[in-house]
Amino acid sequence: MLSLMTFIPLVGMLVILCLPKDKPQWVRYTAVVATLIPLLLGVKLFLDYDRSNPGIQFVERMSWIPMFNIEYYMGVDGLSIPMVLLTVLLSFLCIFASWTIDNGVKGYFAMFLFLETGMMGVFCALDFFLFFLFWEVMLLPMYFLIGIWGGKNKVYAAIKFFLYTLFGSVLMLLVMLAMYYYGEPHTFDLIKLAELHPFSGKTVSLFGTQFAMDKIFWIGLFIGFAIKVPVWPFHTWLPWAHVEAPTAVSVILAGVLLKMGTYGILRMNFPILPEATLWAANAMALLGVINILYGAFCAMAQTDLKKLVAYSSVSHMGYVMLGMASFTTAGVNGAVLQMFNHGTSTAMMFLLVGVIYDRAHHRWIVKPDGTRGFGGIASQVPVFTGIFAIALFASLGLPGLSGFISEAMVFMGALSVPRLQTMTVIASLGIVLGAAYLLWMFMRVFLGPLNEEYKDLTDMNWREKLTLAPLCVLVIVLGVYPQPVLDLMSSTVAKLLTIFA
Amino acid sequence: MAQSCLWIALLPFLAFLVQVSIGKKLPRHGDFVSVLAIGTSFALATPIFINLLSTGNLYETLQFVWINLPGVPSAALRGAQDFKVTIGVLLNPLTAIMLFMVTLCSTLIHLFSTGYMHGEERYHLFFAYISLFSAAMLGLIISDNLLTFFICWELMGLCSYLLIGFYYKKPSAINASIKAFMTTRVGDTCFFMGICALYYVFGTTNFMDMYGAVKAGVAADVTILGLPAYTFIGLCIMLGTIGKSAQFPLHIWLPDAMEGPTPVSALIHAATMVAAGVFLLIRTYPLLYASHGVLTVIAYVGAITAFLAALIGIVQNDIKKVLAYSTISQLGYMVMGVGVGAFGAAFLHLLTHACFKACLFLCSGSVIHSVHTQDMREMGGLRTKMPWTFLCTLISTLAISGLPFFSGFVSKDRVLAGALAFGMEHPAHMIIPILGFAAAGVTAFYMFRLLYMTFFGAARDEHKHHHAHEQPLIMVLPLVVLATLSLSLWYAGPTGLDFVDNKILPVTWFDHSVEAAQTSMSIVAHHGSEEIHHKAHGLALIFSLILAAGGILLSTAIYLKKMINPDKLKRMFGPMHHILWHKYFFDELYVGFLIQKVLLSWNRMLAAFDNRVVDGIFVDGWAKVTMVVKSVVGKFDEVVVDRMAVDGAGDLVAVSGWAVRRFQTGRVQQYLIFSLIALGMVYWVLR
Amino acid sequence: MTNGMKLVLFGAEVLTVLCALIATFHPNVLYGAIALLITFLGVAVMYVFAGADFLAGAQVIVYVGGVTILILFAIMLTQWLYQMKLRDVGTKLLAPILIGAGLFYVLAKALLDINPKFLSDNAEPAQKFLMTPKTALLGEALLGSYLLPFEAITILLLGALVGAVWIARPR
Amino acid sequence: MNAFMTFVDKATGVQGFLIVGAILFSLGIIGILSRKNAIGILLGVELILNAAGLNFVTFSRYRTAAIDGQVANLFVILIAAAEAAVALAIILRFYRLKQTIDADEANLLRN
Amino acid sequence: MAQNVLDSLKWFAPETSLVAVLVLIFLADAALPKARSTVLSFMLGCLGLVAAIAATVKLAPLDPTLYFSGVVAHDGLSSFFRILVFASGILGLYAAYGSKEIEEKYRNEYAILILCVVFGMSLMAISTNLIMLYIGIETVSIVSFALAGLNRESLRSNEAALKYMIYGALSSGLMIYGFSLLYGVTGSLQYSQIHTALVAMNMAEPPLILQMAMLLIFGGLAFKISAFPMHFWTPDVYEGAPTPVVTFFSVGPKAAGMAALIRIFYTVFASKTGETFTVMPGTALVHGLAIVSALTMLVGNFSAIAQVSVKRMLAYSSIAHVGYLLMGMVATNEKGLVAILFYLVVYYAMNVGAFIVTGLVMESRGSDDIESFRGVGWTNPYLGVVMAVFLFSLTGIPVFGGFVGKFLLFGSLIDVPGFLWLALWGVLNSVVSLYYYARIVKAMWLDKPVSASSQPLPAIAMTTYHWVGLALLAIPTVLLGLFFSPVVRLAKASVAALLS
Repeated sequence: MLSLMTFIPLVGMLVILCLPKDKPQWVRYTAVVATLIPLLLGVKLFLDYDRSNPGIQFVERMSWIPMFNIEYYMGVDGLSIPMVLLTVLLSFLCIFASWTIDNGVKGYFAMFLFLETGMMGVFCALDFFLFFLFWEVMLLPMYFLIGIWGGKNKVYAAIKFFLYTLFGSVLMLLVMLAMYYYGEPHTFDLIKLAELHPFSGKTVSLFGTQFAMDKIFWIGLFIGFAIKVPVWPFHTWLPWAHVEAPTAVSVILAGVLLKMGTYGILRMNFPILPEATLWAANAMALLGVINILYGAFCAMAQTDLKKLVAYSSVSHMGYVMLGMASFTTAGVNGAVLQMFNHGTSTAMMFLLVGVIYDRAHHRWIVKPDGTRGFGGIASQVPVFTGIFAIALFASLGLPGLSGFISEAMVFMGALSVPRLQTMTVIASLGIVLGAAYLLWMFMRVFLGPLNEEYKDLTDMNWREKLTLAPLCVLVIVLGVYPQPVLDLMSSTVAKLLTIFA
Repeated sequence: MAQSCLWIALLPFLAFLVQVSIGKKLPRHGDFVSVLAIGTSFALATPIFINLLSTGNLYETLQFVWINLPGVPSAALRGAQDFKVTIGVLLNPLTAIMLFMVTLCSTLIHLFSTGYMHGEERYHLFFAYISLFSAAMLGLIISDNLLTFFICWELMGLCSYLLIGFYYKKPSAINASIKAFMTTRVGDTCFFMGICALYYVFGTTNFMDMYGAVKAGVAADVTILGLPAYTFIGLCIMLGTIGKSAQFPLHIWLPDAMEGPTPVSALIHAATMVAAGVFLLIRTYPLLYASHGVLTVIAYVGAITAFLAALIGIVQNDIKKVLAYSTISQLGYMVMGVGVGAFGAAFLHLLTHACFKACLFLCSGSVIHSVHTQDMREMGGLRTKMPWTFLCTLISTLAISGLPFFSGFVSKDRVLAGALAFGMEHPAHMIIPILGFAAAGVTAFYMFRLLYMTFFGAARDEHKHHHAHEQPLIMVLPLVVLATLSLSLWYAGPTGLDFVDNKILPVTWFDHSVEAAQTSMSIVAHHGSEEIHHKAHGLALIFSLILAAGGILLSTAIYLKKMINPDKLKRMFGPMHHILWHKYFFDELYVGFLIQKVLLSWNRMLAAFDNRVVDGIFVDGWAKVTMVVKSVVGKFDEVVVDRMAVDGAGDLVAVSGWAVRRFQTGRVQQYLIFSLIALGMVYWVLR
Repeated sequence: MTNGMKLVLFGAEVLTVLCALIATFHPNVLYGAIALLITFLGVAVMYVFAGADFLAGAQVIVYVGGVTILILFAIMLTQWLYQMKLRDVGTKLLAPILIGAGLFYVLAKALLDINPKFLSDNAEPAQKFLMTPKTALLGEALLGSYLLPFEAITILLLGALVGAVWIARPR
Repeated sequence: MNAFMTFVDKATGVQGFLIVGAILFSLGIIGILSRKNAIGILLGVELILNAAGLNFVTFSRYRTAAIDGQVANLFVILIAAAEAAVALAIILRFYRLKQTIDADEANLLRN
Repeated sequence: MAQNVLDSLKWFAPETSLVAVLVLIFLADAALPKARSTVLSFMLGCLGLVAAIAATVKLAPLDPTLYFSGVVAHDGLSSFFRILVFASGILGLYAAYGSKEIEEKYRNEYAILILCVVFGMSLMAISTNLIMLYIGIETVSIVSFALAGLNRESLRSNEAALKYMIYGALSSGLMIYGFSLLYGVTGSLQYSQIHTALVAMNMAEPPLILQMAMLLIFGGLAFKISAFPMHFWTPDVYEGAPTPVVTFFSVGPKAAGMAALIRIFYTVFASKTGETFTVMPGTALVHGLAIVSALTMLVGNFSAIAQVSVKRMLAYSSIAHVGYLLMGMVATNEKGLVAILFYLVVYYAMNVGAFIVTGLVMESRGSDDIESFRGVGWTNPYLGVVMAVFLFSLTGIPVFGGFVGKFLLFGSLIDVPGFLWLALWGVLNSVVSLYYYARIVKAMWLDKPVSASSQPLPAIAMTTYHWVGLALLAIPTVLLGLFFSPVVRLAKASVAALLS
């Protein structure tokens, strides 16, 4: 089933490539079908998933390149299944958000479906080689999606994104190779590696000095993932990529791609290199706190809506880092939940920014020349305002909406760890700042006297409403009752935590 | 009954959903939905209250598992064990009383709003918001744990934000709304940290479990950030209260919150939400009590707030602002009451204050609705035009001033007595009761100032006066009900002075309930000796009466009889007036300095840092890598260095281009020379 | 070897080196080419003393008779037909001489330093080898152990010929 | 006189041969690197090949007393001839196209 | 003796078929009118090469043998590289006959020269004797000079030939002088005997003369594979020579050079111990290779960044790839050898593909500048896609063969003590390489087909001939990224002889 979910978009891509050029509508509907099937399968996955089993489920495993012990090994556990569900959902919705793309329709949707394959693969792969393959596969469509269909500085953004991520992934490649060759037995099987912890206590020589092997591996992997998260100071690709990417791509970027970083850390660094993880936990938490505050401060200074949302992602991913570094039930579960919740709420934000961009063709809160950008548009677009408010409040962690639960769990977990208490208290400043920049933005964009330029602004159409509705529902429902998602992950997280407790 | 509690909270929430989704299309924009919902809630709350009155005690709980996550059972770290959050209903006497009071006030204010807000744009949304607010407030009251308590607390904050900014086209309104949200958010965040710490220390956020744990002295030796855990939690909770109940130094948002529609001011910013902070202190009292130092701090915060806010009240001309400062001041009383251990008194004051302050706000609303201004200097002589309103205002003013026969007398005296007793026991803290008494006098002064300026004297603005008229029944009725409730009759007999069992001002039903609640909360006993308390009660009664009378007389002399010219006074106390007029410069400090100067420039700096330095090093740092390489290969080139800072990508090309041009000259013999030299160098290095 | 023979050989060596110097440094390429011719002859003499009689002949025929003539021909062709100057002017000699000197220093050090199992002149196999006429030996080797290189070089010559003709042939 | 004969003794021995080879080699290198005239460069190449050939012959005589070295030299001579042919063809073509045989003038292709 | 020669001829069948075809082409050239003979020569050339491959496969090694008195070897390595060089010949012919740069009238000569070079490359790959190797190398070099100058009316082509010739002459001079020194030290020209002699010497401190010999020999081989520091000719020659010739140069001689390097390195200077090799103790040979490898990558990648001409950029990139290949040498283990062999296979497909596309763009738009690539993806989507595949593969991004190649190379080095830094260095370099490969992709896809002066650029003219050829190159480029074990197994089998 996982393979189906992964490769049906690829099939869709091939179909699209074969479609005639002058039938964009066919292309779009093909894309809908190619993402709908994985979504439906995702629902089935959600229903069939055995929540009490902490191990890998829906395993698909066969030998692929026996010479190197490389397997085609797919499966989901509690860490990956929320991400898988998020991926299929957002991919499906993004097809609709991309409906208005009208140049290079074929290429766009083909790339988009290819991207979905990559994302699905990353979350399902349990063989390091396979994982790496999918990880890199995502890079190419992303590069083109940003570079071709992006905004004004698209090329710079695309190349920056590409360079950054490639830099991260080559480090990962080295670690992967090292794990294979230094590990006994030689294997890429992540599950087996997690069971054996073959690297603790060994050393590796680099530049004539002996280093603890697991720490070197940990750092290498971490940098690779941190670039994706993005952890300060590897974050500077993110505002560019987000701002320049087309709406749907921003959604995927923020909603799914960022999570791959933290997912990777949970999937690899934690179980495979537990001692190094403990060693680095404080640093990780510190980076998380820096992310939270730094992102928030930077967001506050932005005058571009999308950039603001982009920086808010930096801030929100900091919570994930903090939660993970706590090794507590609440903290780690909260981190995974935050990955999911941020996926939905930030996706909403980006979709909404896209909606307004489609109409106004700019996103300035304050125009670069200092004049007022948007202003007082609430009266013109009440539905848009309402939905935006939901997204915004979810994003700032208003209780009753999904963001709160995960943030609360992260903080509850982090404060339960004496060594992190100071940092946690400092991080709590992020809650205040989060509210500050979001509300300030809301005020400047939506409230106050109407800027006469926008008196003809039209409210959202049905397509846009329907795109956002599922996310809205998710944000509210999970804010009230998060247990369904928590159930998916909790047993796996508990198993993960046994290593550290 | 616990289940009906659930419905009490749920009904307004359903009304909210209805209103927000289809409210606009309903007849009358659906206001009846909200009114019916809250009315039904009131109807449900009444039997519970009656039950309490008849039995004197009430204890019921209802629990659901909300979040349940397996952890590592054997973990040494507390946080790594199972994580389980139960939510539910805690119905004890405090709950019952609050439920009754809140539903009552809410119902009345809903009713009032149907008249006051009539014809407004976004009428349905107004009702949606106050329904949501009611739901949140009621949810908060019935919460049996701090987490849902906090959720409701924040939702109220949201409603407050939405309602203050209800007139969203008015810049002052939206500014006020953000200010309110952000200021309370600061407190909320601290409160939330407290909850996290509480969870860390006790492994639960449930009130009853917490009471038990505190009693057992669980984790009394744990420290957080170097503070004893109890103290840390206590301080956090206190900060939450300071934010929500607009206590010094986070009080600045409440006066601005008056930008919202007046019923909102009455409901949220006077009667209920702001009192939630006090309710929080009451709910967590056992914990605060266990961390001794915190209570004293709380007492100081309350006393200072009560006094300072009252002083500002003197100089305000906006009728609602005066009331806002008076609210802050009165909340200060309650907080002080909790701080000095007069737990019951504070709670009683919460109730009485809710009634008379709601009444005052509604009266002011009625006036504003009638004269279309909030400036008292443009009012005057409305006594005749609006007799009912005047009467109700009078009653509530007398109540707030703490005169006999009125409810304020009963509760305020108890608070002051508690404070005095505290002061007598700990003479070092005598300043607390002194501030309290001073505030009582000032309160009487500015409230009567308000009364005189609004209703007495000659009309200052003929036009407005001419148009003034009494409001329709739907608006007057709530006034009357609330005014009635401000009589002492309901609490301690018609006069409020009743000497039974050697106790002054007993409120039989209330005292019984509170005692029962105290028992269930495992509050051991109040401290200090019986004798001091008794003595303090007597003294407080006398002092407060004298001070109130003094205040009223002074006010009468200045504003009614015009014996003293207020302008002259203003000049006399010039600097003082200046300070008061600028509200001690808090706004300037926070907004003007902290936010605009410090925070924003910090942000801009960081953003610039992000653009220049971080980018410069890590992306465009390729250029630097090449620089290093280049300096090994060839000689340094200043032009390139200069350009490097500008744009790394271009520089990379420039640098490598430079290097390549340097060697790839197109002359084959030079290539050979380079090759042979390099070959030699490789050999040299390896030799 | 008699002293006279030695002196002849030594003279040939000196001549070789001197002419090589001229061939390298003389600004006029024509003189350089002629000096190179003499160098080749000197080397051929040395071959004779090293017992490579056939090679000495081959050297004379191929180098002197072939290569050098080809070079001279090219020089003449370009000079007389197109009136171009033969003198190298403004050659930059510093770096090449430094490199060459360095190389020579290292090589000389290496070559003088070796302590291999060199055969002395008087050793029996050396004398025997020196005295044997090499033509037959070479013929045997070329048709025996070195058959393949011998055949393969024809392909080289074929390719070089085709290429040279193709490039040099006027349109 | 005696000293001179000792020197001649040495110079006509194996070391003399090798040093002459080394000199030719170095001079060839210098020639290739310094000559502007493309034909001059060719002279350097021939010197180098001769140096190598001389080495082969010397080693064949003094090291192995076997024919291998001479065979190698035979091939070197043949290859030198082939190389010279192609080189001259290229140089002549260059001369025809550019009216010069100055190797420095071949700088069309560069960065 | 005669029997011996006949025996040997059996092993020499692939080359023999080449020679036969060479003769046939000569005859055809002489007998037929130009128009017909050129087609025939192409067919014959391809046929001969295919036959040679078939013969190689047929002969696929059972036991390693030396034949022709031991000057050449028949073993896995020779079979593998023979197939590679023959394939490079086919690619060279293919590229030329689809290109307008090699005019109709040159083509017979072109085919002859290519076949000569292939013959020489094959000798390089199989030789186990210094003389044999020298002849092989010189065959390749001398004929290559002519090939570079094939376009005799073009000054650029001629200049390329001139530079190539001068550079090559000096390099081969260095090498043959080095051979003579090695001969002097060991007294033999035969690899195995040299090895024995070296082992017998048992030097803790190798004599200076041996070091010089190694240095000079390396200089000559480095020229052939265009490794630092003998790489300078590469960009100029690649830019000036006709594109099909460059296409051929960029793969064939490199493979042959690597073969020669591997053979010399592993059979002469190294002894096998277990899974790894011990390189002559006391020499810094491996460290030297490591430094050369690192510098080659550096020079190749960083120079490529600044290029405007795509051919030139690809020239530098090919230098960088040699740097990667040398990492496998540094590893001195079986993994390293396998990685080199595998990488060469992938490199063939992707590099030839990139050059062919570049040639097509150059023909249609008149220049090989990056600007000429603007919007190729939009005018010719197919071309854009395959070029992107080649370039991403060259970068080393997964699902493409280039990634697996790098994966194997880095993998071979990762557990070699003391050389982890080289792996790190290689990894960093491959990031840098993205920078310039992506520029082409950017121009093709992210820019519209209008020139800088907003003139619309024409579509690239291409025929089914190119379509099929590029597909045949692109498919393996992708497939090798997904299912690489067959080739890896082949490579393993090929190096088995060196290990036994």
